[in-house]
Amino acid sequence: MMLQPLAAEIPSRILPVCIDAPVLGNQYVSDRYWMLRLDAPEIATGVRPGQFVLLTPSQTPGEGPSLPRPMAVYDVDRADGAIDILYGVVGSGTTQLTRFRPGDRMTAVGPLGRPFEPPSDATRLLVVGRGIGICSLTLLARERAERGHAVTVLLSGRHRGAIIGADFCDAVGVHARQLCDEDGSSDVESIRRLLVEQYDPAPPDFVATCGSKRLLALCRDLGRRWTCEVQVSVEAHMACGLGYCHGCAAGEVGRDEESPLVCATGPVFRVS
Amino acid sequence: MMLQPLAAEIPSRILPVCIDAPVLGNQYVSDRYWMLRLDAPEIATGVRPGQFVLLTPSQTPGEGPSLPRPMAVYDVDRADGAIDILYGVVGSGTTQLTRFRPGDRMTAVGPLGRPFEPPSDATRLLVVGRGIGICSLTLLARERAERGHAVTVLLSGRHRGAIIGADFCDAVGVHARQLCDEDGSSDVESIRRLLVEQYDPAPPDFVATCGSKRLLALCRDLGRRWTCEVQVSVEAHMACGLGYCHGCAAGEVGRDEESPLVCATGPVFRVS
Amino acid sequence: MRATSSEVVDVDLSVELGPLRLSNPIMPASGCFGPELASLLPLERLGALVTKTVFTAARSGNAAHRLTDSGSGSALNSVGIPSPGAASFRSQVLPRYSAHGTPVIVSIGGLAVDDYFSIADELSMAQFAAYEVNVSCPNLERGGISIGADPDQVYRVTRGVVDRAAGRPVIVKLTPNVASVDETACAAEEAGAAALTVANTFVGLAVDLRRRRPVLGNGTGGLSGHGIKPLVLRLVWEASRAVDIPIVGCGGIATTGDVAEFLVAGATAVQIGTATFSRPTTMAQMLDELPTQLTDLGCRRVADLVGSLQA
Amino acid sequence: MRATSSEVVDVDLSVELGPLRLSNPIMPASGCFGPELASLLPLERLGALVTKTVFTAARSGNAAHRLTDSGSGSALNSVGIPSPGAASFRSQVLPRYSAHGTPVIVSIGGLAVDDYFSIADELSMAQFAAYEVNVSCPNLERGGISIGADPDQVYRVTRGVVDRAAGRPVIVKLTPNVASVDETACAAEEAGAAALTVANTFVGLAVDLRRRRPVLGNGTGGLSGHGIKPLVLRLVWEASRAVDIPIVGCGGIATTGDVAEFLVAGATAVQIGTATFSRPTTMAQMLDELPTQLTDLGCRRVADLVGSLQA
Ligand SMILES: Cc1cc2nc3c(=O)[nH]c(=O)nc-3n(C[C@H](O)[C@H](O)[C@H](O)COP(=O)(O)OP(=O)(O)OC[C@H]3O[C@@H](n4cnc5c(N)ncnc54)[C@H](O)[C@@H]3O)c2cc1C
Ligand SMILES: Cc1cc2nc3c(=O)[nH]c(=O)nc-3n(C[C@H](O)[C@H](O)[C@H](O)COP(=O)(O)OP(=O)(O)OC[C@H]3O[C@@H](n4cnc5c(N)ncnc54)[C@H](O)[C@@H]3O)c2cc1C
Ligand SMILES: Cc1cc2nc3c(=O)[nH]c(=O)nc-3n(C[C@H](O)[C@H](O)[C@H](O)COP(=O)(O)O)c2cc1C
Ligand SMILES: Cc1cc2nc3c(=O)[nH]c(=O)nc-3n(C[C@H](O)[C@H](O)[C@H](O)COP(=O)(O)O)c2cc1C
Ligand code: FES
Ligand code: FES
Repeated sequence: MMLQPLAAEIPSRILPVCIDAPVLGNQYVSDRYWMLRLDAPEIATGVRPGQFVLLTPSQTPGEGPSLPRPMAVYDVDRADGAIDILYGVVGSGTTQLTRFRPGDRMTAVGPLGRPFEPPSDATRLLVVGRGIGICSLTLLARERAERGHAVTVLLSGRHRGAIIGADFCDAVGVHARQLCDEDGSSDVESIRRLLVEQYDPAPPDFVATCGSKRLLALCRDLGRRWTCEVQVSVEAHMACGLGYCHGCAAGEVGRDEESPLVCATGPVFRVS
Repeated sequence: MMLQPLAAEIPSRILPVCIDAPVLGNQYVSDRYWMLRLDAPEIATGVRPGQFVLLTPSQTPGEGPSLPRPMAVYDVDRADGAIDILYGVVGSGTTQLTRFRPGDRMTAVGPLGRPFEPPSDATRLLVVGRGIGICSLTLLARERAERGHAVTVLLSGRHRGAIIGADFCDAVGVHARQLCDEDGSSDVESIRRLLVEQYDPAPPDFVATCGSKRLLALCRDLGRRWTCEVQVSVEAHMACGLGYCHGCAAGEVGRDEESPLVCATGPVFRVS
Repeated sequence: MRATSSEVVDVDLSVELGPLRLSNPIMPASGCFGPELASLLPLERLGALVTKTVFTAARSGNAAHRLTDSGSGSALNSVGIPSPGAASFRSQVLPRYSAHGTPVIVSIGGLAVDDYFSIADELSMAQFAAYEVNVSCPNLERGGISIGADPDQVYRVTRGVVDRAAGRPVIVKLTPNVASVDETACAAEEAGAAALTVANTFVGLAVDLRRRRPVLGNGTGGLSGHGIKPLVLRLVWEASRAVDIPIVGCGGIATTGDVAEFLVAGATAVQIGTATFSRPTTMAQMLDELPTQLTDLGCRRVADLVGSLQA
Repeated sequence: MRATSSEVVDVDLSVELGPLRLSNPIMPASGCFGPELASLLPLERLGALVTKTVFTAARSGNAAHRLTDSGSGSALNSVGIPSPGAASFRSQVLPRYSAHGTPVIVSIGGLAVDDYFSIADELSMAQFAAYEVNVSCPNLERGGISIGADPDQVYRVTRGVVDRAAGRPVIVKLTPNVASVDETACAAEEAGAAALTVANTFVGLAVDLRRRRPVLGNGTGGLSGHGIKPLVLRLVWEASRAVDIPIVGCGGIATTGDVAEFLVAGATAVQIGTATFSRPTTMAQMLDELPTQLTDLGCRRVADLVGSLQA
C-alpha cells in the first residue's frame, strides 16, 4: 500500500499559534478516555477536520514530560472559541493530561498538519474509524453533515464501552454504526460485506479512515472497487509538529530521499 | 557553638512506617504556606513533638521528584488518626505537594528522628521559632500547655503575613508573641532584652528553638545565663530519614569520624 | 523579587564567541529549530540561528520511530540526520535562515574526517556567520561517535575546517560520551576552534517491553531534555576550566534560571533544543526574562555572570 | 491484564550470578540500603543484601550538602563514602546484615589499587556471600574515578580481589563515566569477575544561583534516580553483549516494568537505589508484582526474559 501526499497546493489556512490555553473542562468519559476542553479561539477559528494540536502535559517549564503529545481536534465550538480533545490514557504524557483542572493553563500549538481534502464535488462520504482513531474523523463527519452531505460513520472498538464517537454522531445528526470485537461485528470481512451491500448500488465519492491498519486495507480495496478517493490520517511520534525536527518521518528508509513527514506533509495522506 | 546528641538512651518510641496516606485536606494558608492533612493513624499514634515525616511529592513511582521531602509534624489529631503538616512552597518538591487533592494518596514515612526531650522536671518552657522553623515547635508547645506547663512562644517572621503558628497557639491556649522584621520587633537584641526582662526573675527550665541561626545563638546565650537546657531542631537535605544513606551529616568534615546524622541522631540536638 | 523595567534597562546582553559578536546569548540547538518557527517566535531577536547538521550528500535518516519521550524530562532521538545535501542546502534551505537578519551558524557533519572537508569546501562561497562542527552525533551508523571521542580526530577535523572556513569562526560541538571532556576540548582549541558547544546528546536506550525491541528504529538514540541538565552543567564547568575559548552550553536548558546556571558554570552563550518542542516560545520568554534575572543577581552584563562559580 | 494467582504460581524467580544462586533478582544498591529498613521491608525476601562500600580505614565523608534533588527524577549525591573502617565493619555492621538469612554482598572500595587488596585481606575470614568491588565511585578526592575508567586498573583490582576472595564470587561495579563500557567490562571479566554491576552514578553538577556555588559541598556529585534509566539501559545492553558473565543492572529502576526492561536489555538481576528513598517498600512491591509481570510477558522464568532484546 502506498500513502501519497495530498495535492501539492496547500489550501489557504491559518498559521499555527502557541498559546497557554485556559482549561475549561477535563473529564473522564469511559473506558480509558477523557474529554478536554480548551479555551483556544486562535485555534478554533481556523482548525479544519483532521488537523491536530500539540499539547504540553506539564504546567511548569523544566518539569514533566519532555515532548508534547499530538492530539486531533475532536470538535470545535467556533462561537465560543473552544476546542475539544478526546484522549485515551496510554502512558505518562496522557496520564499527566488527566491532572489538569479547569482554570489551569495548558500550552497548545496548533492547528497543525494538513486536513482531510475531499474532492470538491464530493457529497457522499464514508467514514471508517477505530478506537482513538475516531477522534481524527469526528469533525469531518460533523462539518459535512452540516453541509447536507450524506455521511455514514462506522465506529469500531474492542468492546461496546470502548467505542467512542457514537454520542457525538447522534448529537450532530450523523448516522453511526457501532461495531465491536466482543460480538464479532467488527470483523473486517463482515464489514466488507456490509459496505459492499450498502454502497455498491451508489458508491460514496470519498472515504476517510483512521485508527486501524486492517480497516485501512479494506478502505483501499473498496476505494479501488468504487474508484473513489480514500484518505487516511496516520500516527507518528512527534516533537515539533511543524516539519523541522524530522522526527516523524514514518516511511521506509534506505533511499536517499526521506519519506514524508507525518506532521507537515500529513497526517492525512491519499491511499492508493 | 556545639550541637550535642541528646542523651544516649533513646526513649521508647514506635518504629517508623511507610504508608500511602489518604489526603484529607491540602489548602493554601497565607504567604507561601500551605496546610496538608493526612489520614495517618499509624504515624499519629506515636509521633512526638519535634519528630518529622518524609513526604513523597509524586503519586506514581518512576515519575516526579527523586527524593522525599522532610517535614515536621505540625499538629496531630490522635483521636482521628490525622496529622497536619504546614509547608512553605520553596522549590519543585513543595510545588508538587500543592498538586495533591483530597482523596489522592501521598506516600509518607514516619515518625522519624528524635523528639525534643525536656528534662523530666521541666515545667516552664520558652519556645523560640522563626519562619517555617515554627512547624517543628508547635506540637511541643501544645502538648506541654495541655499538661499545664507554663509555655511562652515567640514567633518571628519576615513580615506579619509570613508569621505562622499564631492562630494555632491561640487555639491551644498558648501565649504567643509575634515579632517581625517589618516593624523591627524581630531584631535579636530587642528580643534578648525582652526575654531577659521577662525571665530573669524566674528563668525557664527548657528552651526549644528552630528556624534561625541568630535566634539559636541567642537561645544558647540565654541558656547559659539561666543554666537551663536548650535544644534546637536543625535542617539538612535528606534521602532516607533512617540513618543509612549518610546524606544528612551536617557538621564539619576532615575528622575520621563523621559528624552526627541529622535524621537519626537529630533533628533535635542539645545546644552547648 | 521582580525588578521594575527602569532598573533593568541598562543590562548588556551581548556576548562574544571569539570574533563573533551576538546581541544576546540565546540561540537554538542544531536539529531543534527551523525557519518554520517564524510564526511562533521572533527570530530576529535571537542571538543566532543554528541550522540542522548538513552533509555533503543527501541522506534519508533512520527508520521510525525516530524519537520518543523517555520519561523523567528526557527525550531520545535517532533521527539520524537526514540531509538534503550541500547543493540543495545552499539553494533551498540557507536562504530561509538568512532572511531574518540574525547571524546564521551552519552545522556541518560527516561520516569520516574527509567528509567535513568536502562540505566546508562546498559551502565556502555561501553567506553565513560561522560553522558549528558536529563531531558528536551518536546516531550515525559509523564515524560520528568515534570522531568526537578521539582527540586526534577532533583535532584533524577542526583544523581542516578552520583552514577551509574562509575566516569564519569555527565552533566545535563536542560529544558528552567520553570519560573526560577536557581532552577533546583541548584538541579543538589547539586546532583553532573559536568556541566549543558543550554538548551533544548522551547515548541512551528505551525498551518496548511487549515487542522486546528498542522503541527507536535505530536501536539506541541520543538523550536530550531537562533530565540531562546536571550532566551537561558539569561538562560545561570542566570544559570552561580546561580551555581559554568561550563555551556554548547546550543540554537540558528549559528556563531562564537554567540559562543563568549555565552562565555561572562557565558558558558564554547557550543553545535551546528540546525545550522548544513543548514550548516554541521558550527562547523569546528567556529574552524577556534575562535582564531581570541578571539584575536580580546583581549583574549588569552577561559577562559578569559567566564563569562565576566558586568551587 | 492482571493474571490470577493460579496462573502465576509456577513462575521461577531464581537467578544465578556465576556460582551465586539468588532466590530472586531484586536487591538493593550499595549506599541506598541499610538494616534500618527492616521495619519497613521484609529483608528476608530480597535476593541479596548489599552493604555500603567499606574502606580499610575509617573515613568521614564529604562536607554538607551531601545530596540534593536535582530535578527531572534525579538526585545528586556527594556523600563521599564515610566508612567505619574494616574492623568496626566486621564487628558492628556486618552482623546486622547477616541477621536476615539473605545472602550478603559486601561492597569494598579504595583510593588506590592496593587499598582493595588490604580490605579484601581484612575481610577474608568474615562470613558473607560475595564481594562487590566499587571501582567507580566518582566522589572521592582522588583515585575512584580513574581506577574505574582505566581497563588496566580494573583488571588489576579485580584480579587481586579474586585472588583474596577465598572462593567467594567477585562482582565488579563499573563506572558509567567512560566512552565505552565494553573495555572495562572485558577487563573485569578477564580478571575473573563472576558478574558485573552496571553501573554506578554519572558525574553531575547542581548550581546554587544565589551563592554562585555548587549545591553540593564537594562540588560535583553522582547522578542517580529514574532520570538516568535510558543511559543505564544502554550500558547494560552493551555490556551484556561484550561479556559472557551475568550483568546486574543498576540505575534509575523504580517500577516492576523497569525491572523487566533491564532484564530484556540483558541484566540477570537488578539493584534498586534511589527509588527506595521515596518509597522504602519499592523492592517488596516489585517482588509482589514480578510473577504477574513475567506471566503477562509469556515467561515462566526470569531467565526467559534476560537478554531477549532484538536489535
Ligand atoms: C496526528 C495525531 C493525532 C492524534 N490524535 C489523538 C487523539 O485525538 N486522541 C488520542 O488519545 N490520541 C491521539 N493520538 C495519539 C497520541 O498522540 C498518543 O496516544 C500519545 O502521544 C501517547 O502519549 P503517552 O505519553 O500517554 O504514551 P507513552 O507511550 O508514554 O509515550 C511515549 C512517547 O511515544 C509517543 N507516542 C506513543 N504513542 C503514540 C501514538 N499513538 N502516536 C503518536 N505518538 C505516540 C508519545 O508522544 C511520547 O513521545 C494522535 C497522534 C497523532 C500523531
Ligand atoms: C527535620 C526537618 C523538618 C522540616 N520541617 C518542615 C516543615 O514543617 N515545613 C516546611 O515547609 N519545611 C520543613 N522543612 C524544610 C523542607 O524539607 C524543605 O523546605 C523542602 O525540602 C524544600 O523542598 P523543595 O523541593 O521545595 O525545594 P528545592 O530547593 O527544590 O529542593 C531541592 C533539594 O534540597 C532539599 N532542601 C531544600 N531546602 C531544604 C531545607 N530547608 N531542609 C531540608 N532539605 C532541603 C530538598 O529536600 C531537595 O532534596 C524541614 C526540614 C527538615 C530537615
Ligand atoms: C530531534 C533532535 C534532532 C537533533 N539533531 C541534531 C543535529 O542535526 N545536529 C546536532 O549537532 N545536534 C542535533 N541534536 C542535538 C541538539 O542540538 C542538542 O545538542 C541536544 O538536544 C541537547 O540539548 P537539549 O537538551 O536542549 O535538547 C538533535 C536533538 C534532537 C532532540
Ligand atoms: C546516597 C547514595 C549513596 C551511595 N553510596 C554508594 C556506595 O557507597 N557505593 C556504591 O558502589 N554506590 C553507591 N551509590 C550508588 C548506588 O549504589 C547506585 O549505583 C546509583 O545510585 C544508581 O542507582 P539508582 O538510580 O537506583 O539510585 C550511592 C548512591 C546514592 C544515591
Ligand atoms: S514532528 Fe518534527 S518534523 Fe514532524
Ligand atoms: S537522611 Fe539518610 S542518613 Fe540521614
